[in-house]
Amino acid sequence: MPDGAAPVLDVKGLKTVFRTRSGEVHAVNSVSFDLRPGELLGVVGESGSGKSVTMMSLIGLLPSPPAEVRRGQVLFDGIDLLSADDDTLRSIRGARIGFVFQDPMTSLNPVFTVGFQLMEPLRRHMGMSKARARARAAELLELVGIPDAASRLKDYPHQFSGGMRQRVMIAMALACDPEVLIADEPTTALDVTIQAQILELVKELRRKLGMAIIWITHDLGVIAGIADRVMVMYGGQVVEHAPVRELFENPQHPYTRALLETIPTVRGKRAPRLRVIEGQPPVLGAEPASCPFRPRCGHALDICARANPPRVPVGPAHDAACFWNPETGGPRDV
Amino acid sequence: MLNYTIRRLMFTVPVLLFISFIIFLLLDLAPNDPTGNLPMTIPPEVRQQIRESLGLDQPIWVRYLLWCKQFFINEPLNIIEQWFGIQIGDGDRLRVRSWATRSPVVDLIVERLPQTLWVVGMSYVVGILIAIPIGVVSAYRQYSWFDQIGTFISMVGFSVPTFFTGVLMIVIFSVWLGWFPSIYDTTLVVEDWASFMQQVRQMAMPVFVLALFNAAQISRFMRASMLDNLNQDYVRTARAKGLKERTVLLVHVLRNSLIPVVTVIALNVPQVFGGAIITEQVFKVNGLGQLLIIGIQGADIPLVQTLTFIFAVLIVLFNLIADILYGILDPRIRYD
Amino acid sequence: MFDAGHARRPLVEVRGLKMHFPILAGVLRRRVGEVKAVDGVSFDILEGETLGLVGESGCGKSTCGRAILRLYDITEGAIRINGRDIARASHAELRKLRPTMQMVFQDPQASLNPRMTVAKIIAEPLDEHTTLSRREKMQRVHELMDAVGLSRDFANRFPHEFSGGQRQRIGIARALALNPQFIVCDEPIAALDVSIQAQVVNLLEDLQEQFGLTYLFISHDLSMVRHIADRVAVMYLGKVVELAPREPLYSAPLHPYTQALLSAVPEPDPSVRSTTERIILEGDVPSPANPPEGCNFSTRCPRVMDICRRQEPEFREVAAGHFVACHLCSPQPETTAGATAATQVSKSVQQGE
Amino acid sequence: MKYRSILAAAALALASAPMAQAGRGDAGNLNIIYWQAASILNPYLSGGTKDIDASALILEPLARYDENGNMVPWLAEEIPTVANGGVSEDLTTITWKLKEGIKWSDGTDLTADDVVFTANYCMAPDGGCQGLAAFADVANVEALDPLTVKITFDKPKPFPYGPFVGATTPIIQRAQFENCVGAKAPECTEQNFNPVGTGPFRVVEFRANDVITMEANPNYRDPDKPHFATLTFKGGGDAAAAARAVLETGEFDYAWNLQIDPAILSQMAKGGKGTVISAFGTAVERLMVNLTNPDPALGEKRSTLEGGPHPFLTDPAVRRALSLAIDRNLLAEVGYGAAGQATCNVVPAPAIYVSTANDECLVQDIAKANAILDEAGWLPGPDGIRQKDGVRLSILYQTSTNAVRQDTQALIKQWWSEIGVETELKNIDAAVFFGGDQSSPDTFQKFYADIEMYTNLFDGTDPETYMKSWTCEEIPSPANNWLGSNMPRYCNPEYDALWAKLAATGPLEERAEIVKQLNDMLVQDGAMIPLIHRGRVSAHANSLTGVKLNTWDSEMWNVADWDRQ
Amino acid sequence: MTDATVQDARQSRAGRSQWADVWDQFKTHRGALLGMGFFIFISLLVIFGPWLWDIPPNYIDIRAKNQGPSLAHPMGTDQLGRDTFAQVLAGGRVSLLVGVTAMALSLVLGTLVGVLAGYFKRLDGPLMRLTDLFLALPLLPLLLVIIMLFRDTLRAAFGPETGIFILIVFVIGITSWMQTARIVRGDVLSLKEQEFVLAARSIGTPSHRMILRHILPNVLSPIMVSATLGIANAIITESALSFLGLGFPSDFPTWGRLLFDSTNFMTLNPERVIWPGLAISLTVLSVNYIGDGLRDALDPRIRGR
Repeated sequence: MPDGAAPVLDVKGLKTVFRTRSGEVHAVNSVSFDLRPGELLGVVGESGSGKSVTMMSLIGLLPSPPAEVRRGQVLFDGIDLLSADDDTLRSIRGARIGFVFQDPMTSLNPVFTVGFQLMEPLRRHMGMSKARARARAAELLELVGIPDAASRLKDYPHQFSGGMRQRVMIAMALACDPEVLIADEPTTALDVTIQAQILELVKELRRKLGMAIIWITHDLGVIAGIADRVMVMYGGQVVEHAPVRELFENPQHPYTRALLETIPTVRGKRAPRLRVIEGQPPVLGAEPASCPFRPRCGHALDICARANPPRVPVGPAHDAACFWNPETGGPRDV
Repeated sequence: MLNYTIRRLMFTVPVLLFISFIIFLLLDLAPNDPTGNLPMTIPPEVRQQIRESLGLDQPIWVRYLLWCKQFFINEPLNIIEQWFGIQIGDGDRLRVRSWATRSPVVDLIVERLPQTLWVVGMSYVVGILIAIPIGVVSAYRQYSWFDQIGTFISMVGFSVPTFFTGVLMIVIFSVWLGWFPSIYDTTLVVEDWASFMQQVRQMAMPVFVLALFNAAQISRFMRASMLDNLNQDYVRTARAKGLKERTVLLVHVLRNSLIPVVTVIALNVPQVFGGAIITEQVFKVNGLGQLLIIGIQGADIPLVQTLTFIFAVLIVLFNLIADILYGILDPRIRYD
Repeated sequence: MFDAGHARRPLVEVRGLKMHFPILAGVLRRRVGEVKAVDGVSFDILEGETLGLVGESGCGKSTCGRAILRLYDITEGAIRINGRDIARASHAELRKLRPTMQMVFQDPQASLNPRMTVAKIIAEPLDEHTTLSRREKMQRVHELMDAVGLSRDFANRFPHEFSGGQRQRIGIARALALNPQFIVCDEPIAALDVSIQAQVVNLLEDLQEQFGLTYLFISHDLSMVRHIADRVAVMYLGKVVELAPREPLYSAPLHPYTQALLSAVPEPDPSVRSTTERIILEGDVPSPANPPEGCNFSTRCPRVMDICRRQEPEFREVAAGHFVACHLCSPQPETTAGATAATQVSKSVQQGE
Repeated sequence: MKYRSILAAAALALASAPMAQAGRGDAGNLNIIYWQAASILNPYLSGGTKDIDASALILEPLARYDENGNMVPWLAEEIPTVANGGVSEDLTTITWKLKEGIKWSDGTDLTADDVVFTANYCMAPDGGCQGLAAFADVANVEALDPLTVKITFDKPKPFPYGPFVGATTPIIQRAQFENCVGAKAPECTEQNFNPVGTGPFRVVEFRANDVITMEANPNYRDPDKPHFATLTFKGGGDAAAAARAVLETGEFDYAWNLQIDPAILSQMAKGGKGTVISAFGTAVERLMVNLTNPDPALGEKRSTLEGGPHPFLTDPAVRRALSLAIDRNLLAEVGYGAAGQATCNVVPAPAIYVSTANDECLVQDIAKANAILDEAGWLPGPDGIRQKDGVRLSILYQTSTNAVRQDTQALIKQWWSEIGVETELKNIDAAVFFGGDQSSPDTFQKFYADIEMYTNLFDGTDPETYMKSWTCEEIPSPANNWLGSNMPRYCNPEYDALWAKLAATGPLEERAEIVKQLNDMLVQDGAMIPLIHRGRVSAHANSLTGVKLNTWDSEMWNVADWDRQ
Repeated sequence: MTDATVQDARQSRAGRSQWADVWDQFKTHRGALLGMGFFIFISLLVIFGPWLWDIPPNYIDIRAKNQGPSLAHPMGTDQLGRDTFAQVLAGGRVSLLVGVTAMALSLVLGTLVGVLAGYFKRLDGPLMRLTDLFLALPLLPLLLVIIMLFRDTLRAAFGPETGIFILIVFVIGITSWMQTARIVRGDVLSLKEQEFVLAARSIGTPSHRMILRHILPNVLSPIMVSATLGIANAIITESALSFLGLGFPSDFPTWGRLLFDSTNFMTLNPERVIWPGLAISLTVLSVNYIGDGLRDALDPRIRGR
């Protein structure tokens, strides 16, 4: 993937807060990243780590209230999406930035035919006539590998299996040839064999269409198979960010390291006992003043309690937000 | 879907028979007596003769069976004859007769249907037309001033009895302003613009009063249903497609939210026919509700039995229609 | 019986278990067919072992687990737990047998009554089956909370105040309350985050050791099953297609479905990833209401043969303790089925039904 | 006979009444509202005033009563009397002569046959005729010639004007109703909804319980009448709404029976669009006193003579005190306004029958009432309620559901509390209360209460049958299926004897004297406590002329004379 | 995702009862709080008011009839000179009591039928047909029959007012439970599929305890909402009964009767109409707001948001 190309999406210092009746929840804190044309950026994290909220914040999909994007800048094609008005956002959503969501069962409207839902973005953004949109919708279904595409346009979502529905979702996201596709845990709800099908499909579509993809998941295995770069999130912030191979071979943040050790595999050696990250993920009632992973971290230093570590480069195109240096076992020079 | 419909339809037969028996029994036990409203000058012996001439001294099961035969066999045949102008059998069938008017009950009902449909039906339609937008906006702007005011008005509409709002409107619009007539003219035939306007004017107040009442309930349902659907994943999908907020709301959310509401609307239709008793009374729209109340007050048992049974049939029927509508609106059920 | 090394007795014996749900249709709601959720499953679970039951959603593994505990009235077959007939026990007898067999559920949120406190939830089995005093009950609840690693201070809280992992601990504590011998774990970690999954699995292992429990561990997560199970059964469309001790199954799966399933698991190591080839199965699982003729897997099998579409393969032991239901493994046709033979690669994505 | 002369004078007065100048049909449409809708136009099948009034627009009797209660010949040439030979000397036959040239609205002639048929129609068994009472003791009705009808009675009838006089027994057309006799009567819907009559109007469309549209009868005997070409007879709503439609919005010309709070009515009348009219007949709102014991513990014998006398209402002192404690003038003012007068009599009209012996009660005197009770040994108990020998003066007071009656109940309860009597009020739906259903405990005949209140009256001007209501044989009891009109269970052989004498007496003055005695016995023996002499209240638009409110006959009796200014 | 965050946010707080949580949530609903305040106010007013305002509601002062508001009669008087304020206070007692008890009865019936129908498959068909039947019953004749059959017995047993009170509550109760039953049945059907019910089954919990411990507490929120609407419905039904003359003895004021009685005096004495109308409307409104707030507070999806 071209390393030097200008990013299609450039996120700087994003901060999103939920206002709840029991106070504020700082779900996303100072998240910055960029996405280059044609690359696949994997975002890994557990529930509550802020990965979905980050992506939804980009494009104004969070319900407000309770969500509120406090700070930051999201540059897409020279436009700051955070300060753009609703109409601009709407003309970008679905046209230039496509979305695929986790649960294909609930993400499609049950009372409209698949064809109708597929044609909507085509008619809205490309101004196609009904007939042309229908033809294009059939093409799209074919593209995502749904057999007998033209006749299935008349079917309702519940007549498709889970895997097929996710294909429909992908077709819908790709309808207007977006530059960016944001996939939020698109295979989590699927069985492994179906997940494998979808992963193959995405790889192939990337080859054919060449859009940039942000792939959100909690499954490191999935990331390992498809991503170019990986961003690990914890407690609403990016804790580590590296090219995929670098991350798996040379993880720097204790959380990434623990995560990699925790996961059992079906191949290779079977560990007699699983590594465990003790404790629970944090809840951010305020802007974190210390490292959010500190209570669960086996390498916590004094400084971790006093400051929230910034992201520092630890290798080529590799940065981590941690005071601890795995090589020395002591503090990192920041 | 067809099987389902047929199955439900078949199921209604025993239910209806049972309901008919209960209704018959209930009305027969009721202490009302058709001679109750006769003037005091008619001596008791004459009253007794009148009662006997009405067949009141027969055992109850005989009267039930006769009534069943009448209602399920003879009356439908009569109606068919009337509609198609054909003669089935000897045509000299007995009719279910009202005690007060001595005329066939079915004829009375047919005569009453137009005004009930016009006024009460129209008010229901108007109520729905008001309620749905209010429900939609209230839900979309939950806890906004619009929502608060909408809630307030619908609660007032729900909680103030129509005998009060009706009279209030008459005093304001008929007596003080003289805009609308206070008495509904059931004989008015709409044939030109003037008579049409007159019809509109005389319908205005009863339709408004009832519509307010209906709208109050339906808008509450609509709001709740919209709120349920607004948080669904597919709404997010629709937004992610860059659809206009209007489209998201009016196409995606509305269609889904309407499913339970349409069921509620269908289930309440039978009340349209019988539930507007007080409003009909207040505005002198002599429709089915007024017929029922006259029947009850005058202890016109055949009339009340037939009317209530027709309402029962309607309730069962609209239960069925609600189920079928549900199927039509919700494809998930349609293909089950 | 299966595992020559340890002469452990089978605690649970399942023979020919069938769980069919009727499909009613037509005007008269007549039975027009049945969903064969579980269609003739037989296996034993030895005392103190963990049997993993894996398969994709809809293959009947959860139904199987519930049927074994007689949460459903089964259609056919025999179930014996600790020598006692479960399949045909009356409701009163069943109630007496309940303490020996318990269940841990998939969704820790849904399996806890949101209106009961933790103490009440854990004490419920005690209320039902013991006559302990309030204090003794509380004592026991506290012991159980200690055992599953929950602070005693949480006893009066409600489930919604806990995270997923903690809720699952509550569910486990409830299952342990009556000192059961046998616990069916129905996808206990499916709804949990990765870092929490490991905590729960370790806890289950510790408890097994501590109390000598026997588990039926139902999961779709092959890697976790590999970790926790002693033996593994693979289900597909209501039937067990392969059952073997852990190591042979993972290193040399015999059934094409098992092979495909294992190959589909993503490998969290990019370097390994690029060297292995994957078997991408075509299409979706057929409906259990209308399973295909012959072998259930014949519609998707990359190595399907004519006989597969006609004749249902027998579930037989092909190696010590290694059972397979596949014509490829029958002694008659040429076969040296093994992991290498199964690496049929489909380069392009194949879709369709 | 003096009676005859009164009637003749009245007839003369009617004949000389100023006639409107206009011809038939030039006053346009007449809008009448009856808040109880007409359900049928055959008065023989319905006793409801609304139905009788509606049919009075179409059907006519041989003679009517005018607004003063005088009999006037209508379809008959004259009123038959003994003097003019119309009534036989032995009082057993009456012979009516029809006017010549009267035509039915279909153009055929009215004949004596129609009159005979009408009698047979009503007297046919299984017909359920509601006017049967008028035909009591009729042995035979025959046509002597096409214009002469002779009615023969079983026994001497001093007052032989029952059949065919007044609104309840008009003449129906034989040709139309020939096939509707007896059990078939109810099935003749077309006939019952659209009778052919001799009256000023005929039906265009009949909507049962809703509205009747009519047009002028082209064959009406007076070529200039009726003045209205069409007539709308609307029903439904309530009295207040009907009053509003005439008095405030002016949508209707005539509204009937406006029994609403007098304050509201006078407020509405200020609207200036209409006029409230009232007239008095024989109706008296009264309290019936249960002289038998209504104690539920008696079971079957409850409120019957076998159940024994009432524990305290049989004490004349109590009854007198109860009566004295009531301010009848206030009741009239609050509940009836111009349409009510305090009265102490059961027979309040016509004037010759009115007794003055009971006028003590016209003035409320609570002190005296208290004194009477003290004297009789009813002394206040610890709770303020008077008692004697363990019997508390606690009264269950029932009536039908009606706003004015409930106000009256409330007022009386308060006054009675001032003399140490406890009252529990109960109101019952009219259809049940007056319904006579034998299975219901709430009918006025069963009288499972101590006091009940309602209005009773008699048709026409002769109280003979009315006074029979309180003879011993009229006491309702299980034996006669509770059919009886003697609600107080008043049984006095003297009264029965006196009534028998009335039935045999001819001369009007003597009859009047006997009626007064009967009236005084009823009041003084405490069988009932009369309260209000009730009038009818109606309203008509200011533009409507010729309205003469008539309480002795249908209000529509002279509708042919009505005109628009 | 946001849900998880939020749940955890709550976890950080000290352990507290669920009802405290509900109350916390309820407090944030301004309408509900206002409604609650008003409802408590009006309840206290009608309970204690008659002791403070000592004119008996039935005391007739005929010289003071049809008066407007004054110091002696803050809400004016009626056509017999009875004090409207005293009547509104006394009427409120009855109306509220009727509302609350009739609602309770209809809830008990509706919940019973709904739970039985939802929980026991065999009972579902018959019970739902029974519900249809009750929906189809003609209310008025039913009333007449019931009043005829039971009035005397009840009057003898409980006295006239209590007797008719029981009767009316009974009538309103048995004619208004059907909606609740339907809703509860639907909820029970879906609850039955929940894993915690399965969990209880795997413990061997017998049906009756299953219903009491697991089903009932979880259908509480639709029941609560039905309850609030039920009070409103009962107050209005009682007024309709007065309209039809089938209600309480005539000297026994209720809000519905006061409103009905005063309707005709609208032009003569407009103040008189306003008070009972206002009392009914505001009570129903406040009850409805309480219902809204309760629904939000009891819904775990909304709670905490």
